[in-house]
Amino acid sequence: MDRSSMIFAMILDGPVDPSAEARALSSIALAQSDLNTSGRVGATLRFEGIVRRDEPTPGAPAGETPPIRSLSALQYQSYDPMAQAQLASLAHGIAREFGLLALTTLHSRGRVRVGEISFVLTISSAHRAEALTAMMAFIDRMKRDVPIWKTPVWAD
Amino acid sequence: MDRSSMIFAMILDGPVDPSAEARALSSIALAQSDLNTSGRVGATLRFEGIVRRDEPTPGAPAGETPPIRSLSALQYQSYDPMAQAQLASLAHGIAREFGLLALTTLHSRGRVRVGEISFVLTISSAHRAEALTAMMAFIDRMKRDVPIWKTPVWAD
Amino acid sequence: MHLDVLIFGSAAIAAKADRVRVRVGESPTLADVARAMAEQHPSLAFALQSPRFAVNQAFASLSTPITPSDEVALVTLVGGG
Amino acid sequence: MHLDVLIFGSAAIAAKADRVRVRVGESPTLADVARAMAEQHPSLAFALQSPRFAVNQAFASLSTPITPSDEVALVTLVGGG
Repeated sequence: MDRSSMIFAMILDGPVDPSAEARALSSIALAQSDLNTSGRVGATLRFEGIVRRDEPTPGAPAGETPPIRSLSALQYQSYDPMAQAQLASLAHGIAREFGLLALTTLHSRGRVRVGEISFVLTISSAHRAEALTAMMAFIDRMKRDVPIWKTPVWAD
Repeated sequence: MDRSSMIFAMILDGPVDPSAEARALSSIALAQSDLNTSGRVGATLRFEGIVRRDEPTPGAPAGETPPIRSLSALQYQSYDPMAQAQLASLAHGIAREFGLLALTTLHSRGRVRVGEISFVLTISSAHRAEALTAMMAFIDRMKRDVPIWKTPVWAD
Repeated sequence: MHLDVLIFGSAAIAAKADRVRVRVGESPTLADVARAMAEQHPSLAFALQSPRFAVNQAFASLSTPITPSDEVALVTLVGGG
Repeated sequence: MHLDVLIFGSAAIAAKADRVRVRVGESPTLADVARAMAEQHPSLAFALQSPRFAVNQAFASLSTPITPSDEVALVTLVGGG
């Protein structure tokens, strides 16, 4: 059995819309298609993180519900090239740890408007259990270890 | 805030390929598009269950590794209309329990070949945590409470 | 009375049929039906160790009384969906 | 010696800058840098309570020695990615 897995991780400018995603993943499109027809994949899981309109305003006193304020966008700042290297390292580490067949992830840099996608994570595995646990582990560790910050751009 | 959620659950004949999915979901396509541009969705999660080629053969003595045998397809049998009712009831229950914005699920009936999709579950929610836990709960309960059986069609 | 019980999946494969007929006393419960199935159809014993039934398309407990007009199905999900 | 430390996110907003200059003794460690930042830039105190640094684009522990040519960044992920 082929023990290799297909990994792709990239930080790109602007939202992760379908055309940006297709462009970013064009170099692995053939390998993806081969994997999908191989009979080895039993589960694929895809997560999209989308910019929401309503965010609690920061700085509310502890214990009080912060007032809701409307966003027009989030501004993502990444510390490069460390962020890219950490994202790739995380992708390889998670794929190895959970025995995944494929893991691709794209994260935005710069401005992403409300309703647009800022993060995509797709996992393929033999069974569903490892896809789900790997996805949760990836997102938790990304928020801890990949130096990307978001700043609200308020609507008002 | 609108507390309603968009729910769709259906058992359909054959694989859940893109055209079958588009046909099944045509009645909610507009509502889906409205939801996606509403600014309320922060996370979408999509699971696809795919028929794998290699399955352990049933009936191996306990403690022994069963030999691997190749499938050409799985044959799904559903107890209708109970299966459809249970699937819909599960979809509504999970959406309510986890406060989801949308849940759509499609499950195959009949023959699904290796590499084809037999099950799709898509969840939209405000935050990622509830999408992930709702997805795990849905799949666990579906396997317990929705009367659908799969029978291997061996390749040899 | 006699009762046809619908069977599925590995139970249907084992019995080479999509239903089996069982002979039970008058006014049986589902527990009586399960016992009669295991005795009269030994090939189904594996699916009757902790059986789950549906009556008229809804899950039902083993204490449920059964009449001849009920649709009874053995829905033990051996191996899952 | 003097050192420029890169800052991001809410730290950058608080300081109204993308880096701050700190004055530290000779042969400092990251712990010394963190202490000097909190003293000399009180607006960053919130990001220095359990600070996390990168040195030359890699996470580094507080005991790491720093030279003037190192690229030092405060990467406490306040609020997450």
